[in-house]
Amino acid sequence: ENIKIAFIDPLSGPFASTGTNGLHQFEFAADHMVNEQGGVLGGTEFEIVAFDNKISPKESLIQLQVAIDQGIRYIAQGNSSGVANALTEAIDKHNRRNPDSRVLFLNYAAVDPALTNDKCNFWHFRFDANADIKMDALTDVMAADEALKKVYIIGQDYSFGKAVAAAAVSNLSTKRSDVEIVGNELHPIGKVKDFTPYSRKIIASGADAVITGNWGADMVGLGKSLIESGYNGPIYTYYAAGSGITAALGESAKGRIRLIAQGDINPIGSDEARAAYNAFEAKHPDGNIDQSRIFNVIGMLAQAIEGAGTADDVVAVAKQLEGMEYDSMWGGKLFMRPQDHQIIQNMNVGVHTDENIEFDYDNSGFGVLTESTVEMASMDSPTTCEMKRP
Amino acid sequence: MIEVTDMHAYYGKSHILQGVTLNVQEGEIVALLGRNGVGRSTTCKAIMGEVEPKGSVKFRGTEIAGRKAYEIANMGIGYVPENRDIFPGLTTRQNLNLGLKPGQKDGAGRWSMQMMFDMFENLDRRADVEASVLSGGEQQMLTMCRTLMGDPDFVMIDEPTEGLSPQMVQKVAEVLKEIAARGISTLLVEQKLSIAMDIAHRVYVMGHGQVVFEGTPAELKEREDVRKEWLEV
Amino acid sequence: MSAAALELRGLKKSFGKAEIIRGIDLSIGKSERHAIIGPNGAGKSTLFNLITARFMPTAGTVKLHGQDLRGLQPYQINRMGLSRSFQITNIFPAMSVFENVRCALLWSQGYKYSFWNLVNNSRRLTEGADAILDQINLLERRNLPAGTLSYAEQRALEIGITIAGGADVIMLDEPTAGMSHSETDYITDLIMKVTEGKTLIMVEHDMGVVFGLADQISVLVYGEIIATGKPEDVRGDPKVQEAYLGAALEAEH
Amino acid sequence: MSDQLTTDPSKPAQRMRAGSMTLTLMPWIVAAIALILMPFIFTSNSALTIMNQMWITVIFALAYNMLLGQGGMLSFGHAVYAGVGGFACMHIMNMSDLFASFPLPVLPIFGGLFGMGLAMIVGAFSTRNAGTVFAMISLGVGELIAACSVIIVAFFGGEEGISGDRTYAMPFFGNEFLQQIDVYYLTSFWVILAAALMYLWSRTPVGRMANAVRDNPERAEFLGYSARWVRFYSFVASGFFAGIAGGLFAINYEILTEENLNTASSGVILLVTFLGGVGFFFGPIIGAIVFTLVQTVLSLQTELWAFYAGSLFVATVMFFPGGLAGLLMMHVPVFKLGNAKQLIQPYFKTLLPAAIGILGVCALVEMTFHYRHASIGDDEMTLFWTTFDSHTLLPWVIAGLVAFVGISIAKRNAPDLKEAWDSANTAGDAS
Amino acid sequence: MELILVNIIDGLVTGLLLFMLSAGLTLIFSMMGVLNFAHASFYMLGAYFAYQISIALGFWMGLLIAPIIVGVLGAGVERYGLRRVHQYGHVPELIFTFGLALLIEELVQFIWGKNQMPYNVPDVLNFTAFSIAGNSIPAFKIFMIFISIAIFIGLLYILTRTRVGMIIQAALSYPRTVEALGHNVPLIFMGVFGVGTALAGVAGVIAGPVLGTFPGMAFVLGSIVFVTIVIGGLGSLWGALVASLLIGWITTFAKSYNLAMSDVLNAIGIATPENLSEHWLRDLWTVTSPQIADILPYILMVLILIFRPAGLFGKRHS
Ligand SMILES: Nc1ncnc2c1ncn2[C@@H]1O[C@H](COP(=O)(O)OP(=O)(O)OP(=O)(O)O)[C@@H](O)[C@H]1O
Ligand SMILES: Nc1ncnc2c1ncn2[C@@H]1O[C@H](COP(=O)(O)OP(=O)(O)OP(=O)(O)O)[C@@H](O)[C@H]1O
Ligand SMILES: CC(C)C[C@H](N)C(=O)O
Ligand SMILES: [Mg+2]
Ligand SMILES: [Mg+2]
Repeated sequence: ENIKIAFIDPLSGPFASTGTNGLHQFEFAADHMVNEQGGVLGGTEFEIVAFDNKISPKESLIQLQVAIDQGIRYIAQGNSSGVANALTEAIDKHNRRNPDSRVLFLNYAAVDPALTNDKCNFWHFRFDANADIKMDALTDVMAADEALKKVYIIGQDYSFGKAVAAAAVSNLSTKRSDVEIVGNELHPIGKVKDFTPYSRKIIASGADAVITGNWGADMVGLGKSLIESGYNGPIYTYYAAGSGITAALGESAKGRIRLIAQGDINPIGSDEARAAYNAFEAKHPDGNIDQSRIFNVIGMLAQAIEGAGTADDVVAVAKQLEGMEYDSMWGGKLFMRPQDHQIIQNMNVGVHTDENIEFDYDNSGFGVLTESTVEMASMDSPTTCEMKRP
Repeated sequence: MIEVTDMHAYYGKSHILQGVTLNVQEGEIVALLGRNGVGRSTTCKAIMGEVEPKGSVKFRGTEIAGRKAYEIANMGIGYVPENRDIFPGLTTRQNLNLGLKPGQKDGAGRWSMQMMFDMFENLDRRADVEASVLSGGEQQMLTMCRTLMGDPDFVMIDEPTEGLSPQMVQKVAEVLKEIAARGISTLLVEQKLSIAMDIAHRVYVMGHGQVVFEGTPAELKEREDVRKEWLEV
Repeated sequence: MSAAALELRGLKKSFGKAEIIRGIDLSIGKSERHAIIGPNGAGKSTLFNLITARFMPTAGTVKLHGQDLRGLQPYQINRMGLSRSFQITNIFPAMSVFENVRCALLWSQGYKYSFWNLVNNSRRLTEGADAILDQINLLERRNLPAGTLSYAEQRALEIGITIAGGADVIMLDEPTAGMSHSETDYITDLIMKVTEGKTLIMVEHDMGVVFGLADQISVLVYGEIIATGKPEDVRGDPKVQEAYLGAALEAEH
Repeated sequence: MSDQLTTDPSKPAQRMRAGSMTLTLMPWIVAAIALILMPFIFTSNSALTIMNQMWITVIFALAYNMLLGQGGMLSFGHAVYAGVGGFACMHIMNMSDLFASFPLPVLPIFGGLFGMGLAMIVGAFSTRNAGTVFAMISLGVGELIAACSVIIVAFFGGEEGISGDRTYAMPFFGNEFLQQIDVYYLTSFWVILAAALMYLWSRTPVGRMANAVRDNPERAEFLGYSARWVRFYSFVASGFFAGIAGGLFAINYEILTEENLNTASSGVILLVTFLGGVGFFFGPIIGAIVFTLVQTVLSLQTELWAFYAGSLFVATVMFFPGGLAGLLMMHVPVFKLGNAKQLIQPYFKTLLPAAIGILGVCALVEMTFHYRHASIGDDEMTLFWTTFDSHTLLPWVIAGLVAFVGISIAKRNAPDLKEAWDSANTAGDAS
Repeated sequence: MELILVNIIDGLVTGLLLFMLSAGLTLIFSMMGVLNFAHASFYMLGAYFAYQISIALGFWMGLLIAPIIVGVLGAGVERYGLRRVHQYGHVPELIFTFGLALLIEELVQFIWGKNQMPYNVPDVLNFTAFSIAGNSIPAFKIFMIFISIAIFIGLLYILTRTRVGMIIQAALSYPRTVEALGHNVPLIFMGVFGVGTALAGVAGVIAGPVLGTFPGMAFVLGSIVFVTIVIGGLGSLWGALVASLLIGWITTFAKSYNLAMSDVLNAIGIATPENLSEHWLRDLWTVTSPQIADILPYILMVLILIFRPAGLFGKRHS
């Protein structure tokens, strides 16, 4: 019997592209890192079971229930903190009400800080740096730019976008109180047809830099329109890579887009990682590894299951994950902080360029080149999490 | 001109026409009589192709059963429906204009818009108002004129005098004669016996979805039994 | 003169520049059967529409049982006991013939907008509707959708709906148009019967019906009433002869 | 333009059959027993969740059909009434004192009241007209309220929505509704109650007049009824039942989000209702069941579920304009004539090959999809419990053959079916 | 001040793009009564086809050929789908187009996948036409303006100089009668639907490079095109134009200026309540114009429908 991981993310609808790309990375990582290495617990393989939640909280809850019924004990999800908030709460309730069929929530991308603060629970593990950690690292780079005078913050109107904006404001005010925030606004997620008016406003405000957490179509739209409208400063982003975004921005954004992420792609973190990436490319010529943390999820889960000696007792597995230290093939050490189940790792700031790129995105020749690294970012950052353990 | 042989027609499962046979000759006015609901209107619709006919309908020797309504119309058959079907949103003039066949110019045929206005002074007065607000009688006139605009060689007119004032009824009778005078054949469905008997060359009486009597008005006058049984007069 | 059932004073109606009703004064007494005749386009239906608030008058007043109808909606007027039929058939085509009539009974039987009564449970409704259907000879067609009736049957249903509510002022716009002679006779009798003791206002081009039914006749020509009176008087009036009846009268009788 | 978008009752798709609904208790008792027995057949929690979802959709779709089928009003924003009802219930759940003072099964009533309240406000101006004007106002108001959900965070909770915990209600005979099965029976109780009430509503004077106003608002006015008020009452009642559905949603999922309000949800309920058939009271029930199955069960099987759903809708409107209910009801005369037996064999001979052929086509579609989009080296695919290599010829030949043969047999036998159908519909020749 | 000028141009571009879509829709909706929910899907097809053609034959051939293909597809949809459904009434038609929209989106994903296509502005037009205070106006936008105006003039000619409009309007109420007068109604319906969808195709070809060519592009446009033609008044080409521009400008300006509700309320003399964060209306006080920019057209539509149900330029209504 395989160890099944339910992948609950959008596979249809407007956000399908991000979800599908994530699924491919999960499937590949499970095969490459576990199954082809002989499995865990002496031969048990990982199996990724895909569930399409159409990015709807309601659908996610139905799929969660279905997954649990199929005997699945591990739930992976990442697209949209909105869904993650619904899932973590549902899982908490489910585990309380049904001690016999408890599940773990492996959050690989939903980075709303609340998930590891006020809304934290024992079942939720986040394998991505949260919005605060990322912003901390990003603003370190920005603060170093002497010429920076005016910053414009723009983001999607939901928990994640709000978290990014709040973090940007607080970080900038402590690190560079001389920098003026000339704009701070949210736009509806996934609904803006044309970003031109926003770009005009940004240009008119005289901003030297733009900060945005936008992802998916919202990132492409904003990026393209800013550049087309004549903005020529840097854009500091969270998710401006892969899933067609790199190709769409292309030459025009060269050296202008800066991106905060974990894991080293260019230059690659290790030969092991290079081999993995090449194998992935061979399998998905049109795909990218733009969420290398997915490999960390698989690797750490495998390690935890081995450690617990069982995959069925999720409490035991969770106990293993808590405080786990893990060497990532993408470079650096990972540490799952036990207080809040937030992973701590090196954060990289990279630039969108076509120089020195070994692994490009979207076959466009462009990719993200690491420019600076913050080691074990926010290791000691505070958390309001009051973890209740079973 | 038109030759209908053993025509059947259905609405869903109900068998309305059960073998109608009739013909209209060149330049003839033929009246189709019968009680309410025997299927006179359905006969017209079936000839026109609005209701699917089974059997044979020949127009000038060509089989037209099964053709599309607009093809039949373009062959020279006109139909004035009983429930008027005025096009709302269009003016009287535009309604008349739509009577013209594709590509046909006003005045090119036997009739012109001006003649219509001359004939029915009511329409002239209301030429440019939205036709759906016309009075009942005016709508009746308009429907007839609209069909004539297309210059048909054979027209089927379903109850043209319904809702018309006595004076207008006379007027319509004259128009019908005028139509015949211009060499157009007419199949007239009419409730007012007096008129039908007056202007028709021949009459058919329908009952139970079939033709039950055929003859001249004079012959019908003599057949008390037919009138009793099928016309209830 | 007893209080009139319906009283029109200085009624006018224009559509844009066209003045269709040009000042009508008319009073129709209780239990009177009053026919309005006139050439096509004279404004008869418009007059009906003014009375029943389908149109707003440009000027003048309409009084029903002495009460001014200004500003009232059609449904309010109906509730005051006035019911009308339409020249161009106006029924509920998708509902069964029976339901058409039953709907016409609902308000008059006091059901209003209630949602605590079930219509099927009321014998009075069912029997009432069936009685009407019987009168208009449509009992056999009871369960057919009204839209599939033949033209004349729909006309009959139109009358059935109008008389169903038992209004005391009934207005019929060309009730017999499109009917054969025998049906016309039948409907004439029916109208005679159901309007017993009620006020009837009727537009009709069939002179047989008009003279058979009416106590009073008004002749409307170009928006004005040129004559009102007893049938005999109107028939003899040369003005009427010229404007409307013409030779037709002779042909008819 | 006002009369363009009412359901046109003279068209077969919309005809609400007069007299086709008799006041017998039988169907209700059967339904209730079925509801009680279901969990014994489908025991898993996910089945319960799906069934809960179904019953909620059933109530919502029936409420929607009070407008569309019975009242001829096409709404593009009906989700907001369910949604607002649900949000209100969510807030009540979070008011611990109030919530602890009554048992959970009562909660949907509050949802209904809030849905109704909103419907009264909106209905005050939107029911003046039917047709396009009504439809477009409903669209505008729907968009407006959906947009408010991210703006008025205090009530709608922004993009994340509002969540709560149903177990804090006063225990209901000791039950705290911890398990899905408890919620299932609560929902089942409500679905029967709400459906019965809505059914009865359609038999009341206002319910009947709603039909009349749909057919011919003007004539209804001349019968003493104000078309506007009749529409208003239907609208408000529909809002009430939609709110009940929203309340049940709140209980079942314990979360409400923008998604409960947006136009996509409003569109879905329109599709669901139509799929089932607007002309029959029970139409929306079938629609809700079928659609929920497609959406949750089929989407587990294939990524292309939306493609099949779209095909289902298109095929339904093209070939069965009366919806699935219309399709069923077509057979009533056959049964009445006692000729149903005559149909079994022709059906078997035509529909079975047709179904197999369609499955063959689906297989081809799936294989094409797999061939195009599966990652390189990932040639294996599993379809109908068989695993094979999509890059070899054999499976294509098999699927193609199945599709071709199935459909040609069906085509060949179709005339026989038609004949049998006609004869089964003709009285008297049952030998 | 300069920003105003820039916004006027941007709004014009947005509005005219909307117009290209609503022109086709108003043609179909007002003439055939079909609330074509798949209209935006044809727009999407236009963009995808143009992208595919532009790879092989360049942008200009795409501009020429893609709308024709879309139009032919549209005509096919009318011929083999809608025509059948038409007899059942308007709501089934609407459901049909709903289903169609779903199918087209799935089909597009089936063929082209889920990612955004690299469909870009052609090189000849890929330059900055001029700049206003640091804001560049791309030449492509100027090109869009010209195309839309050309379409407007062409349509106006067809509608006012031919009988097609009249025939279709008549056929809406009594198709049988119109046919009995000798008009080939089915052919005309098919033609109108084809032309309407082809127009949507043109809009797609032109908007694709600017707004992105991805499977959700139809959904994003959603119902705004309906709002446009309803505000303008059904059947009025002028109305569609005016409403499109109005919406283009309103949304552009609302997004470009951060006007807060509190400013507005303060300006009309309502003071901001103390401790706003506690206030139950706090969300209303903090609303800003970009937040509500996209729902302004809906608000406008509801208001117009309440007070003038026929729309701005609509001809008739009781
Ligand atoms: N669309 C329809 N569906 C079903 N039955 C219909 C339909 N149209 C007409 N019928 C039926 O067909 C029969 C014949 O109708 P038709 O209209 O031909 O009668 P008619 O002789 O013209 O009578 P009338 O004097 O009333 O116009 C009637 O019994 C009518 O009920
Ligand atoms: N809404 C309107 N707008 C403009 N003109 C109208 C309107 N309604 C009616 N008319 C015109 O007013 C005149 C009177 O119409 P009305 O329907 O009252 O005539 P009528 O006396 O009932 O005639 P008939 O005997 O033919 O039914 C007609 O010429 C008609 O065209
Ligand atoms: C997949 C990610 C882009 C999701 C996003 N970080 C969120 O928290 O919502
Ligand atoms: Mg007839
Ligand atoms: Mg009249």
